Parts: sequence; C-alpha cells; structure tokens
Amino acid sequence: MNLTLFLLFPLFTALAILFAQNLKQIRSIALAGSLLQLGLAVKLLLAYNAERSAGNKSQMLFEYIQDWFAPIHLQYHIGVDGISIAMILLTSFIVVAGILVSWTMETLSKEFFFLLILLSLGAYGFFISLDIFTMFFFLEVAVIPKFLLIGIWGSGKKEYSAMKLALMLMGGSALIMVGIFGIYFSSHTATGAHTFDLLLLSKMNIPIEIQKMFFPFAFIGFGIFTAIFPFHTWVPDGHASAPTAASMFLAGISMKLGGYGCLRVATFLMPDAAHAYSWLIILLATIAIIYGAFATMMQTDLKYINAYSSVSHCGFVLLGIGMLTQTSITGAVMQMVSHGLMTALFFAAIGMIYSRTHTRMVAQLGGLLKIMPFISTVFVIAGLSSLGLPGFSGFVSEMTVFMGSWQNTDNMYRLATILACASIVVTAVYILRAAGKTIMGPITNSHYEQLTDASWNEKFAAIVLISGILIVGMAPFLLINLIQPGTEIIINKLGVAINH
Amino acid sequence: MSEIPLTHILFLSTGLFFIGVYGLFTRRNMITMLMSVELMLNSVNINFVAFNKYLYPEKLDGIFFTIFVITIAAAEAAVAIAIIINLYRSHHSIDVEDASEMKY
Amino acid sequence: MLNEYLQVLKSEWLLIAIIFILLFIKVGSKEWKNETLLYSINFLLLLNLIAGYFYNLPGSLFNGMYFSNDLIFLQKNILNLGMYLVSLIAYPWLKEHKHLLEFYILILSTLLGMFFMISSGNMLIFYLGLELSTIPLAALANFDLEKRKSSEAAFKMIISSAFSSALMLLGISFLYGVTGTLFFSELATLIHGGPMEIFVFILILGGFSFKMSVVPFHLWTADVYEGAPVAVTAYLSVISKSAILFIFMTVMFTVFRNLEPQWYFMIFLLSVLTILIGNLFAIRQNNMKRFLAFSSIAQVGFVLLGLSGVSKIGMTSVIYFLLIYLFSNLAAFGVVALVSATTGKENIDDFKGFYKTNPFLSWVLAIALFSLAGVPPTAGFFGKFFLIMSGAERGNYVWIIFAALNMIISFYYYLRVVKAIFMDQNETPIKTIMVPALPKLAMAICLLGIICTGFLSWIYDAIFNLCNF
Amino acid sequence: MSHPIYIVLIPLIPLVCFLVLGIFGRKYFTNSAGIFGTLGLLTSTLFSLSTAYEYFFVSGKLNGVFQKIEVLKFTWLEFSPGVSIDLGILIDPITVMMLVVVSFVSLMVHLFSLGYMKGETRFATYYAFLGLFTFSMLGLVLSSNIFQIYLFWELVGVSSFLLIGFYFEKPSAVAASKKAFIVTRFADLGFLIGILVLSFYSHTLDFGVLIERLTTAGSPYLNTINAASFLGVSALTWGLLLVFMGGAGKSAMFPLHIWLPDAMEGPTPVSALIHAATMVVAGVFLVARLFPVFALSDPAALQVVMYTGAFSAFFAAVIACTQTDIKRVLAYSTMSQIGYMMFALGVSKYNGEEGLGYMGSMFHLFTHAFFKSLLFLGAGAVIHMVHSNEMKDMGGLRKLMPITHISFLIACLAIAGIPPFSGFFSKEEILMASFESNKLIYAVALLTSGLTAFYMFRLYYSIFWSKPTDSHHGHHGEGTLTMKIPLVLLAVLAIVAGFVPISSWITADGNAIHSSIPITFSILPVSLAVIGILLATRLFKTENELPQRIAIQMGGLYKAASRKFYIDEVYLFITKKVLFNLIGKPAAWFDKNIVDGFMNLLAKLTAGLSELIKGYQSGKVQDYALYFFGGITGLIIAFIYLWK
Repeated sequence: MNLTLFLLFPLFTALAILFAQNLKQIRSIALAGSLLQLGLAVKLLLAYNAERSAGNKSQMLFEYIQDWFAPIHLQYHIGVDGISIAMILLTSFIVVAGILVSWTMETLSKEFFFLLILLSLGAYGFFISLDIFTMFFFLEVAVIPKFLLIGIWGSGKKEYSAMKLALMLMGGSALIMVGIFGIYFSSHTATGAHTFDLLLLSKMNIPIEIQKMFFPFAFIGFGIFTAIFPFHTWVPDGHASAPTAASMFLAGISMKLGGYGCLRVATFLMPDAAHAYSWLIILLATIAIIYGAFATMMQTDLKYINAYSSVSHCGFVLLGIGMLTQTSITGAVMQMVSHGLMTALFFAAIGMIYSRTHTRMVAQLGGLLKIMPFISTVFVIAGLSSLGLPGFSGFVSEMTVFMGSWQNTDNMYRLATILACASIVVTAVYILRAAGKTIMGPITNSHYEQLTDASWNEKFAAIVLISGILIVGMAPFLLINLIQPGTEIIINKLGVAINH
Repeated sequence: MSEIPLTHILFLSTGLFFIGVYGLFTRRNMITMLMSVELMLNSVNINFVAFNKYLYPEKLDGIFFTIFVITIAAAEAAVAIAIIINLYRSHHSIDVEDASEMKY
Repeated sequence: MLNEYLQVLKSEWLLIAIIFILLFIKVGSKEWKNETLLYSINFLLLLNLIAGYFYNLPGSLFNGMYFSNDLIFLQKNILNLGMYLVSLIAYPWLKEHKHLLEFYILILSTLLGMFFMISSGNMLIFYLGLELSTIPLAALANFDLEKRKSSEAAFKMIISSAFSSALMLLGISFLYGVTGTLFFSELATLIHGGPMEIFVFILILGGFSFKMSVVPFHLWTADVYEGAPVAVTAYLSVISKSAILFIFMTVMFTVFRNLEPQWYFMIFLLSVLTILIGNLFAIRQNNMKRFLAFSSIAQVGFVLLGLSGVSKIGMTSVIYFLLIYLFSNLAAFGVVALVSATTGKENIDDFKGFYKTNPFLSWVLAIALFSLAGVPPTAGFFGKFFLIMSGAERGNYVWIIFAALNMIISFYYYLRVVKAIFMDQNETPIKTIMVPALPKLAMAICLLGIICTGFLSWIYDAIFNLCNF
Repeated sequence: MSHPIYIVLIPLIPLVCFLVLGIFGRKYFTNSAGIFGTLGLLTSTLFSLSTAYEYFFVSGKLNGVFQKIEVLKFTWLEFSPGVSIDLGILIDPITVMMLVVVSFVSLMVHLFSLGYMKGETRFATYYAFLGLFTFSMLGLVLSSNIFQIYLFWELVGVSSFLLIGFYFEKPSAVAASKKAFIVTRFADLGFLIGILVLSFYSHTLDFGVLIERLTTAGSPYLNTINAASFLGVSALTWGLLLVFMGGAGKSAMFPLHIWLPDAMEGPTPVSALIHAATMVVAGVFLVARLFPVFALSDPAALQVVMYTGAFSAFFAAVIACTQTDIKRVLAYSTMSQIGYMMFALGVSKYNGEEGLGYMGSMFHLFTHAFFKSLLFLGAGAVIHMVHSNEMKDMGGLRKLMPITHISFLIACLAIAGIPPFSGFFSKEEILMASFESNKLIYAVALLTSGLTAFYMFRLYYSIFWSKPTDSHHGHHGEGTLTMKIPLVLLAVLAIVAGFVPISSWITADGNAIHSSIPITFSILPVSLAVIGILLATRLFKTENELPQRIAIQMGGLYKAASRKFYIDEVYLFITKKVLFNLIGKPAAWFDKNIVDGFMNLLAKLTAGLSELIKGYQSGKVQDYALYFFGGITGLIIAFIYLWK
C-alpha cells in the first residue's frame, strides 16, 4: 500500500480542478477526488488490519523512506499506525462532507474547491509523515488555505478573523519550529548525525533538561492549533467567520493536527518533560473545558456556540494526553475522531440553517423542526452526540478519557477529572438551550415557513458524517482495537521515562 | 633634517577625515557635502601613502591603492555632480533639506 | 596561458562583450526599434546565462588578486539569472524609454563590477568591484530623469554610498597599516584579534552592512528603492544584495575567520536589530516598493542569522536562500513593475480588489509574497527554515526565538497585501492588464523557481558540495 | 440455559420499531405506525412473559435459590484489561419482574395511545420514541454491567426528554423537557463519578464480579476501598452514595425531584409509562441491583437511602394534597410511592427473613406499576375528554365515563392500601419491615399512607363527583375501545397483582421468605387509610367551601405546600443567578476582553511601536550618515562593554 497516494490524489484533484470549466465540472471533480480518498482510506484500513492480523508487529506499517535533503539528514519518511489511520479516515470523511455541503458555491468556485483540496492535502500529509520536518511542513501548508478561505468566502468580520487565525497559527508554528530545532540538535544517531526522523528520535533518549526546555515550545505550539487555553481565541472568530465547509475543515481536521502533534511529537519524543509538565497541561485543559463550556453558555450565535464548545471538547483531548495513562490517551485519540465528526456535522447543520434563514442568531430562530425536519434532526443528532449521548461517538470517547484520567490517584488529578465530568452537564445545558430555542418552540418568523428542507447533497453529507459518528458510537471496539497498539507504544515510552 | 614621524601624518589624516565627516553632517549645500566626502577619501589616501612609505617601503600596494582611490573618487564626483544637476532641474535648489520628500 | 585568461575570466568577458556590442549600437547611426532591441538584448542575456554553465575553469589570476572556483561560478550564474529576469521584467518600462541602451550598458557594468567583487582575492580588486557596482547604480536610480523622487533617491544613494565607502576605505587603510598586505589569503593568517584589527573590522563591517542594508546602516535603502525605477529597485534588492552577501560570506569566513567569536557577537546584535526594525517599518508602509524594501531588510536579518552558524550548512543555506529569495522577490517586483509601468500605481491600497481584474498577476504576487513570508509549499519555507536551522546549530536560542516571533510580524504584513488583493473591496480597481510575453516569461520562471526549488533537494545538495568551507 | 435467543429479542424488537418508524415512519407509516409498534411490543411482552415463566417455574432455581444467570455478554469497549463495558444480559428475579412490568405497561400504553394520540401529525414519531424508550428501559433492566446500565440510563433519559418535549411548539413543554434532562443529567454526573470510584477500586465494571468483590469480607478490594477515604468518608460510601445520587435523580427523590411534576407536560400515556411505572423506578432498581453491596458492606449509605426515601415520601404526599392539576397530583403521589420503595430498601437487611424490606420494595414496585399507570391512563382519558388538567374544569364525570370511573376508583383504593387491592399487600410488607427496623420511619410511613388515601380520594372525588354532571363534555364518549381495554386490563391487575407470590420469588438473597403478616398489624394502617378516605369524602364529595376555609386556616403551610415549598425557585436562583450571571457571564466577558483583548493588545503594541520609531527614517541624508556613524561607534562601544 503506497501511502504517497494520499498526497498524489489530492494533488491531481487540485490540478484537475484548475483545468475545469464550470462549477458543475469543478464540484464533480472535487467530489470524485474526495470519494477516491475515502475509498483509499478505507482500503488502507483494511490493508492495515490484514497486516496486523498477519502478525506484523512493527510499530509503523507501509513505511517508505526516501532521502531528501541529504546534507542535513532530512528524509521523506512516511508510514502509518492505528492512530494515524483513524485520523486519515476522519479526514476523508470530513472532506467528502465538506465538498458536498459547499455544492452550490457560486463565487470563485474554482479557487474555493482548489483550496479545500489543498487543505486536505496538508492534513493527509501531516498524518502520514514520520519525520518532524515533513510534519511541520504539512502543518503549515494548511495555514494559507485557511486564511484565504475565511477571508474571501467568509462572513461577518472575516478579514479580522482570517488575519487573527493566520497569525495565531503562525505563532504556533513558530513555537513548534523552535521545539523542533531543540529536538533535532539534541539528537544523535549512530553515525553521530542529527535527525528529524520520528522513529529514530523515539529510540534515543533526549537529555531531560533539554526536554524540559523544549517541551513547552512543542506542546504549546501544537496546542495553539488545538485551541489550548489561553491561545484559543482564534477558534471562535475563525470558525464563526468561515464558510461552512471551511469551519468543518477547521474544527474537524486542523484542530486535530494540533492534538496529534501534541501526542506524536511533544509527548512521545519528550516523555520525561511530559511527566514534568503534565500538571500544567491538565490545568490548562481543565480550564479550557470548564471555561469553554461556560463561555459557550453565553453565546447567542450558533457558530460561536459550536466554536466555544469545540474549545471545551478539545480540552478533553489535551486532558487525555496530559493524564498520561494509556486509557486516557486512547480516549484522547477517540475524542479527536469523534469531535472531528460531530463538530463537522454541527457546522454542516448550522450552515444549512444559515443558508436558508440567513441568520445564526439563536434568538431569531425557532420551530425549525416543523419546517425543515431533516436538518433539524441532523442538528439534534449533532447536539446529542456532542453532549455525549450513548450510541454516538461523544459518549465512548469522553468516557474513555474519564476512566483513564481517574486512574491517576493524585487528588488534584481526580479533581480535574470530576470537573471535566461536570462539564458534560454544562454541555447539556447549552446544547439544549440552543436546540430548544432554534429547533423546538414556536416558529418565530413567518417567512421561514416556505423554506425548504435539505437537498440531496446536504443529506448525503449529513449521512456520511452521521454514519461515521454512529460507527464509532455503536462499535467503539473497532476504533479502540485500531488505536490501542499505537497508544501502547507511546505509553511504553512514557513508562520508560518514569523509570530511567 | 629630521624625519617626520608617522604619527604626525596619521594625526593629519585623521583630522582631515573628521573634518570631512563634520562637513558632511553639517553642510546644507550638496556640492559642499560632496567635497567633504572627497576630503575623507583624501585622508585615506594619505594613510595609504604614509603606511606604505614608513612601514612597508619594499612593496607599493598602498601607492597603487591611492591612485585607484583618486580615480574612483573622480568618477564618483562626476556621477554625483550629474545627479545633483538633474536634481536641481526638478527641485530648483541644491539644498539637501529640500531633497527629503521620501521619509518614514 | 592566454587561454586561461580567457576561460577563468569567461563570465566577465561575456559581459564586456555584450556591453561593447551595445556601445557600438549606441554610437552606430542606425535607429533601432525598442522592441527589437529589447528582444535581442534579452536573447543575448539568455545566451550569457546559458554560457555561464559551460567551460568554467577554476583558477586564480593576477597572482591571486583574482580567483575563481566552482562556487563562485555558481554565484555568478545566479547573478546572471537574476540579471536576465530583471531585464525581462524591465520590459514594460523600457518599451517606451528612449535611453534603454544606456540602461543596459550601466546595469551590465554594475554586474561586471559585482563579478569582479565576488571573485576578488585582494582588497583592491574588491574595492574596485564594489565601486563599479555602486556608482552606475546611482546613475540608474536617477534613470527617470524627470521624476523628482528619482533624482532625490539617486542623490541619497551616491552620497551615502560615498560616505560608507570612505569609512570602509579608512578601515582598509588601517588594515594595510596593521598587516602590510591587501591579499585575503595573507590577511587571514595575519589577523589575530588585536584591538586595532577589531576596529578595522567594525569599519569594514559597517561598509558591508551599508550595502546589505543592515540596521542601522540601512536608511538609504527604503528611499532609494521607492525613488528608483522599479526595475532598478528589483536589481538593487536582489542582485546587488546577493552579490554583496556572497563576498561578505567569503570575507567573513576567510579573512576574518580568526575574529569569529567577536564578529558572531556583533552579527547577533545587528541581525536582531535588522529583523525587528525592518519588520516594524514594513508594517506601516503603503508604497509597494518601500514595503518590499523593508521586507528585504528584514530578510537580510535572517540571512545574517543563517550566516552566523559558521558552517558548511550555514553557507549552503545562505546561498540556497538567496536563490529562492531571488525568484520570490523578482516575481513580486515583476508584478509591481508591470502595474506601475502600465498604470503608474504603486501603493498597496491601489491593489485592493486586484484579484477581480487580474487573477493571474494576483496569484503571482500572492505566491511570491507567501514565499517571502516563508510559508509552504513555496520554496521560501525551505529557505527560511534552513537558514534558521543553521543559525540554531550554535544553540543561541534567544536569537532563534526572536527570529521565530518576528516571522509572525512579517507574516502579518505579507498577508496584509494578500488581503488587499483578494479580500478588500474597491470601486476603482486597477484595470485588467495585458501581460506582455517577456514579463510573462519572467513570472513563469519565477513561479517555477518558487514552487520547485524547495522540493528539488539536489539543488541544495549541489550547493552543499560546491561550498568549500 | 434455553433463554438467550428470544431474551435478546425482547429489547431489540422495540429498537427495530424505533428505527423503522423513525426513519420511514413519516413517509410510509403515517397511520399504521401505531399498529406496527403495538404488535412489535406485543411480541416482546409475550417473550418476557415466557421468560418469566421459564425463570420462575422451570430453570431459575438452583437447589432452592434463584440464581443470577448471565445469558450472554460481549466486550463492547475495553478501557484497560479487566475494566471494560460488556454488553450482556443478566437474568435474576428483579430483572425478570421488571421485564414483565416494563413490557406489559408499555404495551398498555401503546394500546391506549392508539386512541389517545389519533390524528397527531407526528403520530409515527411518537411511536418511534415509545419504541426507543422501551428499548432503553428493557436494556437497562437487563444490564449485566454497571457501565452498561449507565449507558441505557442516559438513553432512557434522552427518550424521556424527547417524549416530554413531544409537543415542541409549546414553550412550556420544551422547558419541561430541558429541565428533566438537565436535572437527571446532573444526577447522572454523580452516578458516573460513583462508577469511576467503584470501578477504580474493584477493577471491574461487571455487576457480578463487582458485587462479589465488594461483599466478600476481607477481600483485598473491599479492604482498599474501605481504607481509602475522602473527607473522612470511605471511598465505598462515596461511591455508593454517588451512584445513589444517580438513582435519586431518575427516581425523583428529594431534592432532585423537581423535574418530575413539570414532566407532566408530555402526553399523558407517556407520563403513565415513563413517569409512573418504569423509568422513575429505575433508581429503585439500581439500588436493588447493588443491594448486596449496600446491605453487606456499607450500612451507612443504606441509612442515607432510607432517610431520603422516607422524607421524599412524606414531603411529596403533603404537596400532593394541595395540587390542583390532576397530573401533578399523580406525579407527586408517584414520588411519594417511590419514596416508599426507597426507604423499604433502606430498612431492609440482606439475609433471609430480614430481607423483608427488599422484598416489599420490589413488591410495591410491581403493584405500583399497575395501579399508577392505570391512574395515569384514567387521567389521560379524562383529559382527553375535558381538554384540561385542572380539577376545577372537571367534576361529575362518573356518568359520562363509567369504565374510567370504576377503574380509577379501583386504582385509588389500591394505592390507598385498602384490602384486598394489590397496594394493600405490598404496603403491608413495607410497613412491617420498617416497623421491625426503625420506628420513626414506620411512623412516617403510616402518616404518609394516610395522606395518600386522603389526596387520592380528593382527586377521585373532584374528578368524578363534586359537581353535578353537566353534559357539555359529552360531545364525544369515553374514547375508543383501544383506550378502554388497557384500563380494564390494568384494573384487573390492580386487584389481583397483590396475590402474586412475590415473597417466594423476589428476595435479596434468592431464598423465599415465609413470613406472614399478623392481621392485627394491618388494622392500624388500614384504619388510617379509611380515615383519610372519609375525610376526603367529607371535603370533596360535594362542592363546598370547606376546603378553602381549611386552606386559609393552614395559611402559610398550605401556600408553601401548594408552591411546592419553593424548591423550584431555589433551583432557578442557582441556575440563573449563579451559573449564568456569576460564572457564565464573567467567563464570556473575560474571554472577550482579557484573553482576546491581550492578543489584540499585542498587535496594537507592535503597530504603536512602529509608529513610535518612524521618525528615525527622517528622509534627510545627513541624518542617515549620522546614524551610520552612530552605528559604527555603537558597535565599538557595544563591543568594548558587552564583550567578555
């Protein structure tokens, strides 16, 4: 299974889009491309399972190494384990849905779809690469498309939001860059050369004081991408101003890049520092969870509601990582997947509502269930899954995080866990507030009554995401079995860190 | 007659140099500024010649250098004057204060 | 023997040949159409560029005053490439210009000066090359004779460059006084870090910094860039800068090698200042050329950072970065030159809504700016990353973090322009511009360079193998 | 075991109904949905009945003791080795009983709704939701794993949310549904943390193993969990109490009861199903499920259960006397009866004869399910006719709706504990148990039973008597046949359910209890009940102003009771004032101004700085030269001072 296809497919899709004539061709090309990606991702999953069941115990599968910048020992090194496959699947799901919901993008459609595909390219590249440099490269590839997508096709104070998002993410990458250099120059392979190679780096033990110096850079840097408190303010504005598909990509995919990075680069390569700083991570995560939830409660704009709830939910990811137990880290990964799906679904629903009613203000909406039952159902499903209802993905991931977090016997950690648990009540409050006002209740605006329900593409998009949510929620063991081996390795590294 | 020590000459050249610098900083007239620059260049020439004569008489690097400096200074002056003349056409003044539109 | 003189000096001979051809055409009575002239000249330059890759004979002449090796040939080729691109993007401006022959004669003679400068083995040659590459530029800066700004720029340039070269000469003279030689190779062995040598070094460093427009020696840059014709600005900001950086590296790494600990410290101060001031000024510019001037100043700060890791990697990264920088900056200037030549508009505000009318140019400009900002997948990312990396090797993380944070600021002002182009509304946008063939070619080459140079690692490897550190 | 195949089907059939009706109902089952759902449920009811038969008469006993039988189990979500959510089916007496109760009552409700909900636009959706609820409830009672029970617990909550909010155009309904969900969610938080605590110490989530590990004296798990303590209370107590908190939330125990009365906004059959018979007793079921742990290892927690139950019972009874909305009266009576079950568990012990309370509680749960759902369905019929919940709009309906009247009366007698109706027997067991263990509780129980009789007959009279029959209600009759059948069936059960030999089937330790209650013991409670009834008769049989006068006499107390002792206001204060204004608003403000403001401030600072230094580029070439020179000197100075 050649992983480079994950780069080539989007690339060719994008190029094809450049040569397309009209919206029809463009979007059909984009959809075809994304469906191909989805197929490829599924194929990858199957191939992976086949390999594993064939007893292939190696940490990464389908590895491919190609010297790139020989003088500085920079390689194009790709490979996947369960975690990255989960992420790739997530990405491919969201890409399909995102393209479907922006089916009728009239303005500058060519550029729009081109940038979307480029964004997905960055995500895929990030998830398959096993070399910090290439990871960093792909991480940043995604920044510019975000900026343009928000700034050109956005709504509201789009320029401001776009600029803010771009700058804060750039700040994140700047920190990451410093962290990467720290790791690179403290690494010594057998030949004494430095290396960016993730696997080689994970084999060698970086001196603890160097870890302590550079862990914050790497972790906070990636953390900014996943909205770590207090660097989360790009999230609300960015998501709120972005066009629907872009919001889905932002919340669904690119916030996950951060979490994945925190796990793969910061925690995995610098375990001692991870232990040393775990209290800080947990503190920030807990603040993000609680405070994000309460901030959400006060929002009046649907997109802001979802954006802030994303802050709160991504807090679970960081919490899971910070707790440093296998269960919690597994939970963190699951939370990434599930949050990606459900927040994308949420944004899709909001986008559908907005495109019809032209408002996102909770106060101005009401009784939509009568007018557009399908969309409302989607909205409710998204809401229920984000408040962690069993059967949807939110439940299993959050519960896993809680169970894992509780394994730390320290009272402060316990307190953090309890607060995190408490947040699901607050989540219920704001989700029900939003749903109760917009979906239920009397119809506020008479001219809503002749609005139409979802069109086929919107339905398709929603169903794709919902099916993802349900698969994770109904059969979590599939996801767990996928992730476990990956997290196990990370945990072993962490365990080693405690011992030596 | 007793030989003039090197230091004297260096003092002279240094003085000359800083006179040039001072002139460049204070004069408003562009031509005068140009002359001050020439002054500085000449002080450098004196340095070269002096060093060559006193310290390394066996080679002639300094002397050659001086010749080249003089030549280039001439070229520079020529171009500079040309520019100043052109500037006078547009500004109707060769006061350096007037040539400060582009700023910040 | 003669053959050696021919081959080692090949690049110079070629330039001289072209210059003489142009001179003959000039003095010749026949009237040529600008079009034909431009096409033929560009063709000649293309030949010159291609010829630069063949029959290169490393060697040293004039008993060591002039020497050349593969790296220097590479550098000359880079400069040739830049020259070619500049002349391509100058096309819309020169089409109506009646003095285009003079323009080429002057600009090629500055290029000749640079060639001599970068392959100089002796302070004298270096000085000659420096002046030869400066004085005609001052004239060029004034090439739009009727423009007020143009002449002011030229004046500022000639005066301050004269001043700087005077200070530098003072340094050189003292150096001569201390060591008694002007040959790099001998100087390298004779300098041991005595106070006088440090003083001399600072003077010479000042001279270099002036040319590289390092803060606080940079002040002429913005004004000259703004006043000079766009093509000249492009030439200044890319080619003369690259040339001076090449020779600066040689001087630093060979002549003042023994002062390395001292100059590392000074370079640190200068670079920090340069990055910060450059960025802070760039934020508030509205004139496109002035903005690019300050951005290029900030870029030089990064180059110093890369250069500070005194290593083969560092040297490679600097040259590699300069190559990429050449593509990016010339692409940007290409668009600006075209726009200012056709509409006379040079302000960022004029570019609002540019995308509506000129999508192609907008993309070129945007991609160029992204590359300058150092965002993947453009090559600028690789260039900047490797620069900072080679700086980081010294473990001076204060510097690294500072640079990293400043990247955010630079990111801001580059995006500001992109925002103006793509997002801002404008009721009177620049009208749709028909892109002539030659500039289009230039942009194509630049885009190709911006996209590919990063991914084609063999370029980096090649430079690395040439670097004789 | 011969069970598995169709036991699995019992919950799955309703699920299928839900899926089919939920997805296609709106299009294809607009009218047939009811039939579809009802038939589906009929099958599951039959299956559960046969299961009950299988269990109680054929294969449940093993040398005289009813076994806990794990029918099947597969790992659904493994947290860490040993600790995993297994979806399984656990069969034991209470499960079987609950199976029967839930499926039967649900069937009745399905049937009743055929008439009651006829003509609803979202008829199919309604049945879909009913299916969902039934599935979750059955899953809950079958759970073999504490996390599995939590999972279905949440599902039950959400389906109740959906059903309460079924009339989603009514803001009050929406508000009620939100309230119900959020309050129970809050309680479930306790449950969740309780699970975390228990599972952490017992290293399992499986009921069997958990109970086994936490009850066998001297087992390492038990020792550690007792050793670990927080705020001076052992971890075990914490865990059990937190779990109980969850139970209290679902079972509307004080002070988490506030959602129940509002939940009456839902369609009345739904109230009959969810908020009378099944979901609200989930808390009791949960405590019963963990009863061994409570009883054997942690009497302290059991005390808490007891007192909470007793207080709620009395408290609710008092409020019930003052309510005028008939469904609210029933709601409070439900709360009070569940209080009975709770403290019955509380007073009980584990072994043999001492397990009387446990048995009584289960018995009462069983009987209560029938007569309470009967009451609700009756009330539904009444409301269906009168189109109002208020007593004042009713009266003298006995002629117009005889069947409803009779069945309602039976139910009232049953709940009042008049022999030989079913309520009598179960209540006796409970009173007996409390008498044996705790006199205070016994007193409260007696008092409550008296009150119960009183308010139930207040209700009864003010619906069916008090006013002379006016015929303007009579425009349509008592309702369709499908509405009558359930009433009759349930009425029959309300009479005979008392004779089911629960005592020999459902006991804490599985051994039958052979205690007979002396007739002398029954005199006191029965007479109290009779007094209550007579009082009600005097006050409400015919319209008179006596009640008002008494109300005025009682003054503040009455007012307070009728305002439900202002609990709602307290909650409102906490949520609105504290959560929103004291935490939410500041958080939002802080985020907008401080955190975000800081980012913007950085930008402003940079811009300001660049503005500040712009003069440095003065445009005068001489200044440039000067700075140049300054740079040189600066470098020299810097070098001299900073270097080394």
